Amino acid sequence: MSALLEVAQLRTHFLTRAGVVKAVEGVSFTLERGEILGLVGESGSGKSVTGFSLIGLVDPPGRIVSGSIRFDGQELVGLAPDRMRALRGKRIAMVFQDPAATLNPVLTIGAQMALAVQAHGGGSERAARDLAARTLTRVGIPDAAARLDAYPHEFSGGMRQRVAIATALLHGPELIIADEPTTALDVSIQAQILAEMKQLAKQSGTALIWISHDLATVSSLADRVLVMYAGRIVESGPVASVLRAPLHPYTRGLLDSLPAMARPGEKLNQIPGSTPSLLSLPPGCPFAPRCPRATDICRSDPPVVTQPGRMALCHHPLEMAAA
Amino acid sequence: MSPALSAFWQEYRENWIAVVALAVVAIIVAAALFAPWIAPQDPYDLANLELANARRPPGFVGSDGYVHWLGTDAQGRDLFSAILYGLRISLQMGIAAGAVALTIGTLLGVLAAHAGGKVEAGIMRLVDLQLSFPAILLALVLVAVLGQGRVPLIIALVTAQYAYFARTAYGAATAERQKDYVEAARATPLPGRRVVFRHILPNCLPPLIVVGTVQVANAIALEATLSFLGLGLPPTEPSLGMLIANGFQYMMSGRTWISVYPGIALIVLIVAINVVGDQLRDQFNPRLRR
Amino acid sequence: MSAILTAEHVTRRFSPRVTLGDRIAGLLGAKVDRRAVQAVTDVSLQVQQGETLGLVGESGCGKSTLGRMLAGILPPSEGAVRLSGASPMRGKHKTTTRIQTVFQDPNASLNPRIRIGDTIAEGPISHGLVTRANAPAMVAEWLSRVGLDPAFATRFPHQFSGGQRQRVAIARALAMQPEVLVCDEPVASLDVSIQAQILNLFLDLRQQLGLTCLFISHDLSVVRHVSDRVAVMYLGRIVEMGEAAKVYAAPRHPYTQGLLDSVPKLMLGGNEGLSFKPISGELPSPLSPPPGCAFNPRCPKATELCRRERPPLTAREDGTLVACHHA
Amino acid sequence: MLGYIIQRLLQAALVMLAMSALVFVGVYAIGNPIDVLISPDATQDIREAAIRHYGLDLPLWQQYLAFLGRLLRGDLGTSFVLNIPVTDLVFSRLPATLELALASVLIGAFIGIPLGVYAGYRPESPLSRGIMAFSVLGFSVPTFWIGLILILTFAVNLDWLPAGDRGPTVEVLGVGWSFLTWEGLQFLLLPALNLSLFKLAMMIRLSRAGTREVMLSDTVKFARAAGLSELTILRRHVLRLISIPLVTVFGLEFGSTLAFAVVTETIFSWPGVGKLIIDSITSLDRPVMVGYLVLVAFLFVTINLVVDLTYALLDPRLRRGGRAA
Repeated sequence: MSALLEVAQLRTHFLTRAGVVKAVEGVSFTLERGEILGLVGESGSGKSVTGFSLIGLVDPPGRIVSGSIRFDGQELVGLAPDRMRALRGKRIAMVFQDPAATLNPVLTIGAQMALAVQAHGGGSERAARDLAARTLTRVGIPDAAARLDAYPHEFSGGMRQRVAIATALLHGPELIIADEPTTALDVSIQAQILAEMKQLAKQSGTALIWISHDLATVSSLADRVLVMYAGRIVESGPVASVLRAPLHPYTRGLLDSLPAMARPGEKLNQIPGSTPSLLSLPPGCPFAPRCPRATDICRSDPPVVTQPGRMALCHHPLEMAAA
Repeated sequence: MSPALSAFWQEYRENWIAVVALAVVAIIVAAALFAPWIAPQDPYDLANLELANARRPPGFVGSDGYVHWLGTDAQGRDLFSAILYGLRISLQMGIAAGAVALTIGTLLGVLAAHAGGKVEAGIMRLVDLQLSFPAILLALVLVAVLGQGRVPLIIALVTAQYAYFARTAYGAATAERQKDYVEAARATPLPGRRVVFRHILPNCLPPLIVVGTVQVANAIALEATLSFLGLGLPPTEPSLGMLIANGFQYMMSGRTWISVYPGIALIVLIVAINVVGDQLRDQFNPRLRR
Repeated sequence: MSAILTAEHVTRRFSPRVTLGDRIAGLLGAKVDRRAVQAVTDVSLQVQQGETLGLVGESGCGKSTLGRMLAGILPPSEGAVRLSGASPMRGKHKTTTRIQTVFQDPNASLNPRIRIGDTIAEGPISHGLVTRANAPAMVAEWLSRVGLDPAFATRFPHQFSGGQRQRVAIARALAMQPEVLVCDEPVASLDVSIQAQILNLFLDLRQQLGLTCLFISHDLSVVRHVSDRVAVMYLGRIVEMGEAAKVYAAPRHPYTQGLLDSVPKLMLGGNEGLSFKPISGELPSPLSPPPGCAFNPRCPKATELCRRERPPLTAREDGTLVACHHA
Repeated sequence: MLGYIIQRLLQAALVMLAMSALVFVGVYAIGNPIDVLISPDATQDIREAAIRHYGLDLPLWQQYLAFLGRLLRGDLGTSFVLNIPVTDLVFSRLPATLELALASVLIGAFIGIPLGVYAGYRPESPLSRGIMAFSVLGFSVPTFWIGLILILTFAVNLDWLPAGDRGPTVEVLGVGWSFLTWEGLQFLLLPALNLSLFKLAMMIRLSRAGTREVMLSDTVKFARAAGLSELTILRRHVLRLISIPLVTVFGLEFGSTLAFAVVTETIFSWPGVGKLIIDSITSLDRPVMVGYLVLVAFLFVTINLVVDLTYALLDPRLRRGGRAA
């Protein structure tokens, strides 16, 4: 059987007043059924835009300019809007960052979930509410049937995110894209949601793309990790080996920036400089200006993928043996 | 031009309708400003008027050799001249009333936002009450009580409009007040006056400019309406509204130009100002920026 | 060492406005919600000269409110804050310049219409710390000390990246020559790589200037990295306070334990298990905190005593203060 | 919620008291109150009798209390010109205005909201630009001018509809209504259209702005991610979200329409209260002016109260929170 998702040379650009923002520039990866993939990067790395590209919800003025997204063998780039809609929520679902903003404040939880149920095939209002209540119970909301008539503001942040997750789970999708779903939550609630998501994904065999800026979160959840920088995937591989022995200097720098990796009070091994503007990327490797290993070739020629299997987009990858 | 301003102008230029509107406003303001030199006739000088020339259609050549391109009104005034002078009055009234209302309203709004407590509650209750009360009614009653003339009219227009500015300034100032940089200024600590005038007030200006533009247009329309109802300026200084009102009775008999041309001038002016205001509103709205 | 900044039984309430209508409705027998939110309850602490005290807790625990009271921005409802023995405020207004604050979001804490040089200079000029003529030199010095090009003084905030803006905000606070610096989540809105730069800058400047600091953050590892002592807050109270190394190595309060366990760790050896252990349940509403120990509904060790009696914050043999019946 | 209702009622009463005091001071204390109460051509004897009768020789605060007392009994004096009690006069004219205002607000809402939602949904389409151009016109062009053009076009040139007056009415509940007959409707159409254009423009702009903002929100994005069709998103999510501010605007606009009817009624000779107030101003019929003011103030305070309470009822965040201030 082929992979569930095959993304090849995806490019998503935003035509803004200031110029073309190349938010996603040549992203390729595959995702197996039931696999959990971590998509890690700092703000502006293109990780969220990648997620929205997959589900066909890039806001104008952004659009997919080229590349291919094959979902279960079907090409999604250029798919007719109504066929794309039929996939969304049914086979590919998405959970967003801020649960306070995603739920409609003036509709009850039950009404919103019923709309999501009925979006894919009729069914009675009654059946829709039953399904909603059952799914809410699955994500750990007690007394779900009674809470269908509550409004979002009557829930806590963690509970609202559970409602959003339940909405995504309604039709038993094959793929869930989760865009920083725990960033807006407290640590103790984040831990609850992470544990539940991991369990739900394993139980139902749903593939999960977990977009996050937090390496630690991804490391305890994902099977494989993709590290993004300036719209490109700079490194990918099984999560444990990437974190134990990163090939790309950026991944190394990211790990060294974590206070948890250093002795308290000691200076952190910081990456100098800041993320380049996506409007005017340097020729060659976009990380070169901040990279301790950069040489002339990095500044002139774009790097190519090295080390198949464990992939890194770098002229001078770190030695695997260094670990 | 500062870089911020030139970037603003760059964006403004992209909407050609707004550019045309701005040009129209500029031309009308210039025409009104130089009316005494442009207008073929001084419409206020009753000695110039001859009844023989009254209600003549556009293109009529008057007894004194004028070509009345837009015709004449019931008193024999050259309509083109009357419109230029009428625009002058309309603009004077609109801008004067707008400026006074802007000043009073902004001060009240910012004061309410800054003082808080009872002062805030008192001012904003009054403003809200007035906002719910239609401007035209208020102006009608004030003109009825105060009598006709420029000053009563401006008082009426200001009373009818200051509340919009106060509400806008208050809204903007309370939003600013909650922003971190105001808290940072207070935490330094900087003196209260400096916080208000250097940090809060300048950041309230964009919405006030938008409301200001729209309110000048509204003041002009309101003045015209009051004049149309016979409650505006005295008939010796006909504003656009009064010219239209005077022509109304001749409309049924087919002499439409007496009302229609002043009306077109009025509408072009108001529409142009509103289009400019709309564009400014869009450009100032951070939620629609990309 | 001596305490430079102290809080004595500080409490802060935010009361709802009860209108006349509410009162009449109350007389008619309707239920009127007059419960005040008690953001901070009876907190006492001391910040010693030269140390960094970390204040850590989840959102809504009152750490920011406590920080704002200690910084002299918000007056306490009860109790007193003293900076070297004197209150930093008169009435509702801050009077001292000796304590300065760095805020969370540098995009919001810098006025977008003011050049950053003027932002840095306006406080010192208005308090006579520098003359108008000498201000540019002072601005240039501070910009270079926080790692920015002095020529940037004439730029506006939007011309900077988030990390650079936070550097400006730090320069603004330090240009006031404070003895105490309150940092309210200074790196929460920054990316990891930028966060490391700002933390390094903070460590450098703290050492160079001999600053006393209160460092507020929800991020346990960040607090651990910069703090000498740490105070853990839950629902408006301090539940555990002591030397950072001891609290992190051997947390005594079940909440501290649970919080530390909740944080996902970097898993370098595969992830078959979970690298974290969630605390069960949710934060209770601060409008109606549970009786007894506020943590009892979520606590694995809770007993009848915990539901009945609130444990006081008491010192243990190694000097750590803990508010728990069973620790 | 009960507390909020009581609070708003108290405020409404306070506002009415303040309005009555203002009217009292403005008309009775500054002007010569006897001018308001007695026709100028009354004899000296009648004047003096009236002064005693109305207690104008008493201290000011007692006069105010007496004025309040008369107000509460519904006694607003008698029109000089028509010699009818002001209360009767105003109430006989009110239905015509109410009918006109309601018709125009309904036209504004039922045409304006769909157009505005469309313009907000597809802000770049040519039709949307057309709708917005129309709304700028409707917003800018003064009501009286539109009235003139309507008369010129439909009454004078095309001769399709009557140019003025109210035409025949049908008595229901003791009040005459136009909209019940075809002929009556014809008389109602032009003035209602005239009065509605401003509302229409306003409704278009408000619903467009609301829609645009909501369409960019995560709520809509999340609904799309769940596979909802665009029509469902518009109907169930967007409309519901923008309806709360729209309902309140609808209420407030109904109030201001009553006032703006002044212009339309003058142009179309529509026999409502607006026409009445203009006539009373030009004929210096002060009791009518005073009575009208007090009544309109009362109407406005009531409308505002209803709007505020509706708002609190519609928004679940306010409804169940119990605190709506």
